[in-house]
Amino acid sequence: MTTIRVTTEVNGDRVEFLADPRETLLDVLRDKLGLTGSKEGCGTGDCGACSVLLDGRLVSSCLVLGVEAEGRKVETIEGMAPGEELHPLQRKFLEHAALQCGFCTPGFLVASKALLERNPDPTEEEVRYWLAGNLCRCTGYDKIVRAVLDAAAEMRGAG
Amino acid sequence: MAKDDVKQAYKLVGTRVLRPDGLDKVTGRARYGADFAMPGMLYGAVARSPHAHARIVSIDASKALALDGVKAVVTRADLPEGLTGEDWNLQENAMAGEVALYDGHAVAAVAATSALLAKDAARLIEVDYEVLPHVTDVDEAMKPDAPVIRPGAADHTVPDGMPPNVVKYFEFGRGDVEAGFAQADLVRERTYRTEATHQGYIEPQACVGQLGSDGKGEMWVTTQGQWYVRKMCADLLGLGVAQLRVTPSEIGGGFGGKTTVFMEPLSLALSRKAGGRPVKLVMDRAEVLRATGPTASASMDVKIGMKADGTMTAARAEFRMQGGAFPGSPVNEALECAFAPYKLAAVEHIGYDVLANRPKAAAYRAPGAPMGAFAAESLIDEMARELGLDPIELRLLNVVEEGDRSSYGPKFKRIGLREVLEATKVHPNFSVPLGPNQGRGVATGFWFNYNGDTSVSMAIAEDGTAQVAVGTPDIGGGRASIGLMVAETLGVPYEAVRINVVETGALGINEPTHGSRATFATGKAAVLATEQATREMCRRAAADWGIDPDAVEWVEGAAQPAGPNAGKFPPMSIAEIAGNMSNTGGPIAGHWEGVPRGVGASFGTHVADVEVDPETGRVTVLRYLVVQDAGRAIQPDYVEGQYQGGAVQGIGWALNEGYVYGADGRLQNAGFLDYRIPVASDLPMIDTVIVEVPNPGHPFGVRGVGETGITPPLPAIANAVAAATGVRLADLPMNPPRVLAAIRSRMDD
Amino acid sequence: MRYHTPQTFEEAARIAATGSGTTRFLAGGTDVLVQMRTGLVTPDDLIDLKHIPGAYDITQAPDGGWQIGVAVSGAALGEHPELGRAWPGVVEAMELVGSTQVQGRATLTGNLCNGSPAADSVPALVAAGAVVRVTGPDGTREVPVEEIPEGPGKTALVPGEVVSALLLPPRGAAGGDAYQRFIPRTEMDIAVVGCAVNLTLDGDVIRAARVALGAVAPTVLLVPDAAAALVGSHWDDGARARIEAAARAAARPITDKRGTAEFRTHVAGVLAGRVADIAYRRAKGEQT
Amino acid sequence: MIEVNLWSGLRHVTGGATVVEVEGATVGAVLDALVAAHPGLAPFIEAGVSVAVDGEIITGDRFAEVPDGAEVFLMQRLKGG
Repeated sequence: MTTIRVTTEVNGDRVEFLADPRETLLDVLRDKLGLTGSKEGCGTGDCGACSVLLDGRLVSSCLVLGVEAEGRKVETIEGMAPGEELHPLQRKFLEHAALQCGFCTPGFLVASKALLERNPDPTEEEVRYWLAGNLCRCTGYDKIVRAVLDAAAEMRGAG
Repeated sequence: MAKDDVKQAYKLVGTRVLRPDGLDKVTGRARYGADFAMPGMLYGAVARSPHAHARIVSIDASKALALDGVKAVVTRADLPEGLTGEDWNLQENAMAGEVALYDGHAVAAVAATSALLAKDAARLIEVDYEVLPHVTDVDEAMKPDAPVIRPGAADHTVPDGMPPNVVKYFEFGRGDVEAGFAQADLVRERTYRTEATHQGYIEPQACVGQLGSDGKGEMWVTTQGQWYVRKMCADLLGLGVAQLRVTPSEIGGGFGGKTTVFMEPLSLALSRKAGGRPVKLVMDRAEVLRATGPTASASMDVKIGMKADGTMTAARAEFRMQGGAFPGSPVNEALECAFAPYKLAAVEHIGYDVLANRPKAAAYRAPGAPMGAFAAESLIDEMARELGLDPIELRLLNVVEEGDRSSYGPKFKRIGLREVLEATKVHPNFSVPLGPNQGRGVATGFWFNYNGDTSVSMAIAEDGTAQVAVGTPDIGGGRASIGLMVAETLGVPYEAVRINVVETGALGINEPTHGSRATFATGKAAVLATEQATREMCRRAAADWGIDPDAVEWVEGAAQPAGPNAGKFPPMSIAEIAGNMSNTGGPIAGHWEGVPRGVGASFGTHVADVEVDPETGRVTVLRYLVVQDAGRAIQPDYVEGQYQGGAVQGIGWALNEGYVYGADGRLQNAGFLDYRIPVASDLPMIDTVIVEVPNPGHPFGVRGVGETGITPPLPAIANAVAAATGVRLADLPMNPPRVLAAIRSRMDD
Repeated sequence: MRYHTPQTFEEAARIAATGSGTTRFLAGGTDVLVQMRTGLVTPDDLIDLKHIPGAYDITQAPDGGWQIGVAVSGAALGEHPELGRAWPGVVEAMELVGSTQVQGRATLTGNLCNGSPAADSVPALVAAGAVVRVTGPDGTREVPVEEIPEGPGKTALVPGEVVSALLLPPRGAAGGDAYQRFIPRTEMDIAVVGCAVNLTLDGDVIRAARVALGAVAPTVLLVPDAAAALVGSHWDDGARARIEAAARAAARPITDKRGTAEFRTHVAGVLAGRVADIAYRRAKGEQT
Repeated sequence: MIEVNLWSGLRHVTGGATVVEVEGATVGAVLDALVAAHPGLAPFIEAGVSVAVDGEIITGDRFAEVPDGAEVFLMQRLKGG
């Protein structure tokens, strides 16, 4: 199996890795780069637990090959709070108890961040449809939706 | 409920604090099952049967072993022989012996230097199968000519003459049901069916196992119960139980499905064969659905008699459940819970546990209770409509209270069903006007709650902060609730307590986080352990003051003289006592081991409002209300979260979830694409009311809240659909083809 | 597996034509990666088309027609300021494919070439009269979209051929298109039935129409009888009854894990009526 | 004396009785007395039972006290999810 050298940017850092072309970006993030915050819940793009931003676009990293990351920009949950301060979404998820087991949480946070960057004032329905590809089995989504709406309100206020 | 409405009898208990593990979980730092790696680690993969039922003629792994980097292959021949009972069942389920019993049954496993290589190697393992006739439906499996899955598997409960796939038989009740039906003004009898559903945790099973030739091993695993994993793995591999150390990772959901083992023992078997190198095994979603525990499918007959005023005179239930190719469907629990909310003089329950060619069922949140509630509450609703009675008033008329005999036998202790029903009646959701094609459904559900083996150890640190070692993994905020109770008891800030979920080497045996037991049992044990530590701190203060320890009490984080000595010395704070402990006798700690007594049962009532598209059969949930007795809500956010999560799992079960088997006995929907759990856009907000009728058996009144919430949704949704359409669906899931067919068959009448 | 990043479609076609084993083209990857993951397909040669200039472009020709690059994602399609006004049915159909995350990658061309009879965007493309440009060893040809699917997972493309662009005709005046599908949940499912209608008006009268159905036959169906039911009408109750009947008559579905044949047939009629209504109102200039 | 209420399916090993009177001050003593009175109960009790004493379901504690005159129910062993 031939491996391919890939150079990419992850959370602002330039990184290099050798990838088997069959390996997904999720495999590479988790196993090669030690960024295990992105989770695999299905491997088929149905659960959203592996959500990352690729050149600013929300994607399932299980549906991207590692070799496709060449020359691109990847943002993961690990880059969401670069300093000591949490991103407002992270804080609101905690305040609203929007997580129980927490396994789907990184994916929800990355997807919600992508939503609020495009739509700072979403309706409840817009939040629910945007996040329909992020499965949560614990919460019934209620507190997640409230947390996203509350974070959006706070971010609009701060902006 | 508004945030401030919860009673504030305590400083900390009942407040909405942040969970202590929250920061790790919103930053991606928390380590779950698949996030762990060890030096020298290999990756495993499992080869699985594509057949529902097939004799394994031969297994040839030579091509797999020929691949560069493949280090070990194991089959059943690598596991010890001679196991019996549930140990044998677990071993047989972990790896097929002579016969593959279901689509997805493991037949061999391989360890290699990369995950891709392990998968490639697993595909190269050649298995010669002799395909056997199969059966996947419970009613079909009970027919006399059904394929026999395991001859002679029936246990002592099964009377002679039953079909060969019936492996357990249950019969209990009291009173004269026939006389009861004779007294009734209305008697109805119906048959209901529910399909198997999966717990659907988002985190697949994952572990890293390491086992040396000295019989000592380690495992890092996502589980609800590390001691269960330890015991099961040790038994299945023939190890000394204490030689295996099992560390639980953070857990990405379980709902009962992670109270047992599937591929975990295989990682140890592979490791042993690969010279003791650690082996990581991570299931993919298809494996999770095909080969871990779903719940049972059920076929249920219910008969109820009612007076014209709604008084129930008798009830009878006969339930058949298949829990896969192994005994253990929750048919008994389904029966016990079905009529639990009602006062009944005459009641009869009959149950059959049946084998079929499906994966071995695991526990799923209030095992059995949702099915039983679906059958009983659907019929009660139908009869209430026929008699023109309000569903809440009917339930209040028959409500069980303290001292009433339960349908399953013993008398109830203090319970809160009446309070739940009264709170439901006055909730605004219950009187919102409905439009065309809309309907409202009400249903009640019950779960016993549970205690179980519990061991907790706590210790005071040098600065007066506290650490607590608990054995129940935190799935839904358990650290927060236990932390609150310990801090309340100790009289210190919540932030001064750290709750650690520890590995098997650190405590006596603990049952898993199951049975809604963590906040009740671990919480009670933690409080008792803390009280042991506070007694010791009082003793040290007393020694310092030179007074009798009995004359010292623990008040708000300090020892203070009491009785005749009251006021003689200033209170001695926990920080003072702790800071001086190395000079006053050494470490200060407390522990508690046992089975905490005083479990309090929990009832809930749900109100579902739905709209049904008469042209397509699509059911939309418009509004949903959960009212449930928590006993006491220690951290109300997480109590509401349990109510909401349980309700939505039940909504999924009612509408679109369900195992689909083809004529070939293969699972047709082994992925989240076609195993359709509810998505965010399917749902409204889930409204909650926390009723608090404290459990006298717990220091803070806790009953346990995890499970009751999944019991009413199946009938609540069915009753709402019936109200919206005028047709009643007796088979779950109520997916659009079924609902449309029911609507159209009514139009044809 | 060999991973290729050709710079031209001709080069891509050449790699595919000379490959010895299984070949797959990679655009959005939302089907190919799932097939690889589940072990259904392990390509010997995987040919990534996203390095070819123009793959991400949406351009409008002077005649008003559109050319859509093979790597344009559903999200990019939906964000285009003009395309959604011209062909709202095509855009809404593509936007129904998968989750927001899948929208970040999935493409019209991939949705077509996957060969699924339930592909959401394909009925809309068929109704719109879309054409694909196909580059192969013998040059380039243009093929109507409805001629590409040949059965579940099968297309009319021969080895070595690659779709190099997707072409939508000029919208023209007084036209409207729409697409709806039926799924059990509100999102994340494969269509149980899909229906697209594209029509143009002369005043209030429907002058021309194309109707396509998804998931009711081995391939997406163009249903001329359903179109004929509309043409000449003012979109009245009679026309609605006729298109519902025509859609049901054309449906020849199977029963599977996603729905029964009876259900699909019935709902094909329901959707045809609902979708024609939206298309008609769009053609009238209403915002829907 | 303790009256133990059995589940009705046990009739076929108790000669038709669903209530059995035994002596015993603990759960374990009551269970042992039941087996002594009706040996056919042994496999059921060995398979695991819960015992409800005055309404409290006790699992896994043979030493739990059974007060004289207590209402005792034998139940199948409970499990949870």
